Amino acid sequence: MSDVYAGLFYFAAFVLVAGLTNKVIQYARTPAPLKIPTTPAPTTKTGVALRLTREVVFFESLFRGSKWTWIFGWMFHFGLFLVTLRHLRYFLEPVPMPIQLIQPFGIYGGIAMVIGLAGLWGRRFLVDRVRYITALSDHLILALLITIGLSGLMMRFVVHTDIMRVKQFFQGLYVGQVYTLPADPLLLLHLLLVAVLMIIFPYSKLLHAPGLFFSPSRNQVDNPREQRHLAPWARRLEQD
Amino acid sequence: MKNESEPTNQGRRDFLGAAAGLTAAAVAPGMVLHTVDSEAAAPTGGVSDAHRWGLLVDTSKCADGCTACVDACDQENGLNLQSQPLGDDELKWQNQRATWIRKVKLQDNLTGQVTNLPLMCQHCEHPPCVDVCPTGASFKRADGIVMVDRHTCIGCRYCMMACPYKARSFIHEQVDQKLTRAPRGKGCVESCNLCAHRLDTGDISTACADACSAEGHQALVFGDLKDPTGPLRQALAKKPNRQIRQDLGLNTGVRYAGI
Amino acid sequence: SAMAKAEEVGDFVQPSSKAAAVENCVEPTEYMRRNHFELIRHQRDETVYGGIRGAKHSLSGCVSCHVGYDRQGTPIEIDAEGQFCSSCHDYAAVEMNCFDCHATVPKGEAWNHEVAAAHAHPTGAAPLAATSAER
Amino acid sequence: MAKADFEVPELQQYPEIPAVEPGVMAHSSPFKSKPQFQADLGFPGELVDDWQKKALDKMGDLLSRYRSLRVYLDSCVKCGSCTDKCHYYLGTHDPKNMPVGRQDLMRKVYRRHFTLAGRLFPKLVGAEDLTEEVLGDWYSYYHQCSQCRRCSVFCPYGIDTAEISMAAREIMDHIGVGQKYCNEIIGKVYKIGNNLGLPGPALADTLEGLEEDVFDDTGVEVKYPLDQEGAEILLVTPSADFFAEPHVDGLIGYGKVFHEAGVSWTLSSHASEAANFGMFIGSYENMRRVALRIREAAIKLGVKRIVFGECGHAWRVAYSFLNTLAGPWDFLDQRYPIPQHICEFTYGLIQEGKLNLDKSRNDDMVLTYHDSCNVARASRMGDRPGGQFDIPRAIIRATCNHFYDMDEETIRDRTFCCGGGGGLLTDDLMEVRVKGAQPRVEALNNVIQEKGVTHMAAICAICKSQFTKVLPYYGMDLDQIVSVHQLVSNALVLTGEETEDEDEAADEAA
Amino acid sequence: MKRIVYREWLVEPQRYWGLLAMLAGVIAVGGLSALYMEHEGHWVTGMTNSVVWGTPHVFAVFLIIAASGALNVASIGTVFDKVAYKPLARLSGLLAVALLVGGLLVLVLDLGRPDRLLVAMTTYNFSSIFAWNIFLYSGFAAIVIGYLWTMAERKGNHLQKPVGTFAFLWRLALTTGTGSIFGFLVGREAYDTAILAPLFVVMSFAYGLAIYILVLFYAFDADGRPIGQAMLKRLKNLLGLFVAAVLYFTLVYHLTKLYGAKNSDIEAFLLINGGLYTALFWVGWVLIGGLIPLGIVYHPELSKQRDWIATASALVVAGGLAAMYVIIIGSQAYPQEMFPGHTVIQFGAPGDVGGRVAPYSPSFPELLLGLGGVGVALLITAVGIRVLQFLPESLADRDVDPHASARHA
Ligand code: HEC
Ligand code: HEC
Ligand code: HEC
Ligand code: HEM
Ligand code: HEM
Ligand code: SF4
Ligand code: SF4
Ligand code: SF4
Ligand code: SF4
Ligand code: SF4
Ligand code: SF4
Repeated sequence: MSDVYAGLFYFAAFVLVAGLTNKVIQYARTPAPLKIPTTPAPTTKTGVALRLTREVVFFESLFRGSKWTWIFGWMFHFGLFLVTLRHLRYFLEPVPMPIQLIQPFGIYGGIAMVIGLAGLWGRRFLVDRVRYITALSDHLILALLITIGLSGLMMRFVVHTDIMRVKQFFQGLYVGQVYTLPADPLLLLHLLLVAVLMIIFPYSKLLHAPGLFFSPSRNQVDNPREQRHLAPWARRLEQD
Repeated sequence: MKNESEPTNQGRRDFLGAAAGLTAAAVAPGMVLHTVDSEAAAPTGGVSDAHRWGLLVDTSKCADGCTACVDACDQENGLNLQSQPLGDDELKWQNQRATWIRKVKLQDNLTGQVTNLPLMCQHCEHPPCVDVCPTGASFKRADGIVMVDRHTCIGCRYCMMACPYKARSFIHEQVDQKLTRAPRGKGCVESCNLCAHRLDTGDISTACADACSAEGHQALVFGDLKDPTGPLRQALAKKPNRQIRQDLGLNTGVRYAGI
Repeated sequence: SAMAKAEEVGDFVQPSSKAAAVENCVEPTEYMRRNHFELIRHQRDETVYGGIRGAKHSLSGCVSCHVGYDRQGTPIEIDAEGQFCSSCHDYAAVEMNCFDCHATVPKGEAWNHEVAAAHAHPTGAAPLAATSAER
Repeated sequence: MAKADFEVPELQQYPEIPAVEPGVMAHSSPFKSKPQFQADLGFPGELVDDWQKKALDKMGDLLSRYRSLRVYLDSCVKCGSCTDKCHYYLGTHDPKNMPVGRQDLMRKVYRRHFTLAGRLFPKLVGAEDLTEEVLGDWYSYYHQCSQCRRCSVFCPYGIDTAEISMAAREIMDHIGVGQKYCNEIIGKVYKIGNNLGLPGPALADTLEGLEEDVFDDTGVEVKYPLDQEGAEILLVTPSADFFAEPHVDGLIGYGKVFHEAGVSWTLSSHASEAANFGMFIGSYENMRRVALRIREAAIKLGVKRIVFGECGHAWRVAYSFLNTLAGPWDFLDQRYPIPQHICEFTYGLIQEGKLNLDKSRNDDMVLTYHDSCNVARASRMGDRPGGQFDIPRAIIRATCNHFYDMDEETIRDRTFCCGGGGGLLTDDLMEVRVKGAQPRVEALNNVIQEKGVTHMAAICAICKSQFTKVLPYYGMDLDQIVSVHQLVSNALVLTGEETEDEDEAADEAA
Repeated sequence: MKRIVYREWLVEPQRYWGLLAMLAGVIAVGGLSALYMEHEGHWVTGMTNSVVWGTPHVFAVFLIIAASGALNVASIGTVFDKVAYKPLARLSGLLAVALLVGGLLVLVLDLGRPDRLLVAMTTYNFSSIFAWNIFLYSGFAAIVIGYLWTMAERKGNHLQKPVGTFAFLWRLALTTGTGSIFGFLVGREAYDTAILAPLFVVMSFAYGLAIYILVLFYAFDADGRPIGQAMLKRLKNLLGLFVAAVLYFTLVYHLTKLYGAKNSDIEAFLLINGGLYTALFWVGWVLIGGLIPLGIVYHPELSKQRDWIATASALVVAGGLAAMYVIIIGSQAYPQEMFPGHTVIQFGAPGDVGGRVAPYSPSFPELLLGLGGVGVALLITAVGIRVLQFLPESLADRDVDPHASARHA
């Protein structure tokens, strides 16, 4: 069992990293021939960095667009963020101070994350416009995440697992050594789904995370009059 | 005095049972206890409302200049292990360090007569500290001892505001040295618990009363207010006594003779 | 690192502690690993509210059995780096604030442990020295 | 009230988000472009044989050339934030007019052919082949998008449906399925110099007429020069300004402002059009070709500055793309923004106190202001973000006494499109235009009811045309829409102008 | 009737972000102070076993009662159907929530063990008014948010009146509850009176309104929105009324205390020989927080000027803080009476005070923590009015109450 999971995680990590790198390189390589920031837009690079930060941290545009989605969406993502930080304790040795301090908040994050997901999912049934645009995959991703969250919370609050062994297992993977993974069903479920998540990440709508940073309507500086902006392929037109 | 308070006690017991529901629930009846390790002493059977512990202070016997009870309590409960934080003002520290029992000296405004007495938590039957505590950390055990569950105390200090006897102390500083039997840490409130750890192990005594006797003053009598034949009830019957701020109707477990 | 010691179950136990000489923990080791904190938390309420002391899952019991000793035979704080509690808790970054309040070495022991026996007076003079029977 | 063979939406006091009614607008699509118009732009005349493959190839090509397209097709999480933001959805209730619904028409094809998940599990991720039916939907619904970018404001990733509908139109053009209105007009620009096909002499004639009118009105000789070499400023303005109401009142206003500023200026018959429909069809090449006419005119006339008249998407192309498409502009005077908007120009003069404005001359109007979508969300004026909102308002406030904004959710960057932008300003799309105007007209109606507003000012030729046409459907007057520079024109007291007020003022002073 | 149009706060980004940065700075300093106090323990504060609640409580209680008072403006509009107050309602609700959050944060960070907040929120002792207050507070926040929703969302408009009325009743309960925290302390002379609860209610009216006025003026000033003369008059009259009521109840409080003869000592302490506390009472509570603002508000000329009304409001706030200081700290400093007819010569170890007035001097971290709470309240308000539509477009008389302005014209 431990061997299977070890293999699975090597594979998942490879897919995640390779797939994502590939995607990011593709985005970065594709030119943006025209200046199309949604205005009013910042006129400096710092301004753009701030704008993106606000989008990433507060989901500013979503806030303006839909308050309910924002509440649940933000709860979910912020929860996920805290959970991720908390989870670093399994992957780092020694555990850095900030990660130690964040531990208790990670648990609240886990709860918030599941509530947020439930809200987002509910909306897919209740709002007719959203129901119309929802594909099966949208439901499945939500189901996946919510199951990961619930199994995690179950381990935290109801059926405890042997954290030491879990960490040991992942520490071992770094050096190619397979330690025994505790054979707790919840843990195995949790980890299986996490691996699935890692594998689908580069091939699904989860690409929105890197996508945001490459969105021209958000990441461009509003200075077309001051600076000529020319894509390589457009420059070739000029040489004709 | 005795006749005045005891029936009340009896009558209120049912009410108490309800009020101290938490307490009752925590005393898991029929708990199976194992002894794994030969070293661990046999655990005790838990507290019940068959007793109500109390003290009688005979102020006439309390000696001027004596602080044996205070010192004994400090040692028993590790209070002497507190240390003044570097840089704290000496007088402020005296007012910040935890004190479970204090030696009080009074002068009668009319006669000028001086009285000495030790003042600690009075283990009220209707403790204001318990009434106000938001989390229920201040609680009264079935045997009448009022104490703080320092695992749920949030350090709001409302109980200190409520106690008419200034019996409680807040731990203002980090505590490095502590005894196994007397855990103590920054940010919680504590007060005299009638040496509960002794009672729980079957020893009917408190450190302060023991110390007073050891000094030969016998000013403190500890015992069960519900045991008509016990030493406390006998002593109470012998001497007229009252409660401090009797007007508040708290029916304290600590009584004073001679004030 | 702490992991080096953790090849086998039971390796967190300090060789110098009493536990090293004992066969078993208060519950099976696998169980203790996953649930020890539930046990002591439960015990805590029974002690504080019910006055039940010296029971199987008492924290002072854990400390007295698991605390390690140096060559001179003085106990080492159980939450010190690399000592029993910390060896796990540091590794897994689990905060443990019990020792904000609780003694990290058996000190003065609980009233019940050794002192109670020596202190069998119903009332009256008690040898004060006994109450602070430090190890 | 204008007659309609469809149901005109009812106006309400508060916006209502409609329930979806799938397919109700499937019938709406513009006339197809004729082969000759296609040829002018270098597109095949009619549907090519292996159109599916060609279309996918073109899509692949665009994916590799436009980061926006690639990222936008990948990133949507179907959050739904944009669903109730498009005026065409609000007015028509057709879910394919929800921005994400519109995007999905292309996204499902993208997923099927360009993503692993779509190739392996098409059903799961909603991927579909590019069938004839899908192409039909494309033609219908990508011509029910005015490319106003309102959706991009609310999308957490800034997904701009306009980019996708532009790409779709470009792909369709490349397989021979073009839209008559846009492509015919672009052809006219190539041949004659402007959208309306007004030849040079006709322009000169019109301008002369204007000069006479102004002189009659004010007694001041304000010039409206054409093709004057050596002028300092080249004014490029939408051709509607040359004759249609209320556009022409705006042009009169520009002239008066230049006159008061004391700068020499000129129009050009070669670049007699500010609009650039190349943007609407998503064709970089055509957009560039149109833009280059301005460069040519500027070089030929030897001007030092370029100023654009009131037109929304023209200003987007000018502000955001002109430097890219037709730059560098190193031969112009670098002390001024290149190009400059006429509002920036006028505002500057107002700031310097160079214009004598008598607000009371506009007292017959209570105004509100329509932020044209391309100005609001795709460009800027002045040197601070948001200048595009503040500068026109500042001009209006300086020229009239009664001004009220419409509801905050419907102005500034949240403004509702007039419903006629993006190449939809054609009679064969009347239903969409009327229905799409509903949210804007509703907000207008509210300030009419509550604040007694009588007129709405705008700075876009398409908005003005659209409203004059559409307002009557809602029981309003077509002349309730005015140019901002019409207000300036009214209020501006020209130097040397004889007015009764001045006489009075002189009396008072005495 | 005209629809009231609300717009986001449209100050320039530099000003807005500058303000946020400043408030964030204040909050950060407050946060660091709290961290310092928690890390070191409370010995670094002025607090002792005698004065157990210090400056943070002064701020916290002030903010909390001001929170319930701030909601008053909305209540007048909704519950008492005063049309002219309707446009003020949204800001009133926002401010109420913001002040409450600020106050509670201070309260929580001053706990001995703030890490056990979860304990405080999951275990209740229902006989404790303090625990009830936790419900009152969180309920208040929830109800006000619901109330705001009924104001903002058209589908909820018809619920506005019932929800508003409920919120009003709740807020009365809340201030009464806050007042009762002190009223229940039988062991402390100064608090042991029923008049404390109504006193807190009128204080909340006055302080809440004063803060409301300051925030309203600043926000309107910053993006150039008009406030009509009639509106100014209305607000300042209301302020005058509340301040007068505070003075009246203060008088009643001391009279009842003096009447109960055994309290004459503490009365003498507060009114005559209490040193700093006496000074704060007369100069802060009565003069600065009461008489001077009354003078301004009823002055025929000054009362028409916006700046003077703002000044009066600021004085009321300052006076309010002084009043809280006297009530909370003064009453703890005064020794608890345990042995009537006796003088306490010695009370425990030297330095431990029993019979004497307990010393207390606020330490910097305490003060900064309190100010941090104020910063949090203002930050929430600033962000709130910026991103949501809380502020009416105009409070010019003709927009607010067309009939009234027609009458005046
Ligand atoms: C009788 C002495 C004794 C007492 C009392 C005791 N333990 Fe243990 N404990 C042991 C022994 C022996 C082991 C090692 C068992 C093994 O090697 O399998 C152990 C193992 C453990 C382990 C697992 C360590 C590992 O290496 O995986 C934990 C956790 C633990 N104890 C916690 C506690 C706690 C918490 C308490 C208090 C409730 C406690 N123990 C009380 C003797 C004791
Ligand atoms: C075998 C490793 C190990 C040892 C040894 C160990 N712990 Fe733990 N302890 C853990 C782990 C892992 C957790 C966290 C479980 C979780 O988060 O689900 C934990 C949790 C706790 C908790 C609960 C903390 C919380 O925030 O919920 C307490 C209390 C605790 N341990 C006390 C102790 C004490 C006291 C000792 C020493 C006597 C000790 N532990 C020794 C591994 C250990
Ligand atoms: C703020 C101080 C404080 C903290 C922190 C604290 N305790 Fe305690 N604990 C006490 C006090 C005081 C007692 C003794 C109560 C009594 O004697 O009635 C006690 C008693 C206990 C007891 C019963 C006595 C024994 O030794 O078995 C247990 C078990 C216990 N605590 C567990 C814990 C655990 C587990 C933690 C950490 C999660 C913890 N405590 C944290 C103060 C604290
Ligand atoms: C930079 C990081 C990220 C940003 C800025 C971001 C932002 C957003 C936003 C704004 C939404 C739309 C609102 C919503 O529906 O919640 C969204 C949706 C979503 N995000 Fe993220 N996200 C990020 C990272 C991630 C990651 C790492 C995951 C997954 C592990 C994730 C999973 C999702 C999912 C599943 C949805 C769709 C929710 C639904 O179906 O309604 N996001 N994200
Ligand atoms: C390889 C990666 C992961 C490992 C090894 C892992 C392991 C664990 C373990 C052991 C727990 C139990 C914690 C406890 O008992 O205290 C847990 C909890 C949890 N996990 Fe994971 N997990 C992983 C990835 C994830 C991911 C990607 C998510 C979210 C999408 C997630 C969400 C949660 C949540 C919400 C909890 C409960 C709250 C908490 O304890 O933090 N986990 N996880
Ligand atoms: S030990 Fe006895 S005599 Fe001495 S102070 Fe205490 S009570 Fe008084
Ligand atoms: S004396 Fe004080 S601390 Fe003790 S029970 Fe009474 S009120 Fe509580
Ligand atoms: S300080 Fe602790 S015991 Fe006292 S009232 Fe607050 S929570 Fe209860
Ligand atoms: S009974 Fe025990 S705890 Fe209480 S004062 Fe006496 S020695 Fe101290
Ligand atoms: S760009 Fe405008 S018209 Fe097109 S989908 Fe978006 S909102 Fe609708
Ligand atoms: S707002 Fe953006 S991410 Fe959300 S559904 Fe619309 S296009 Fe997709």
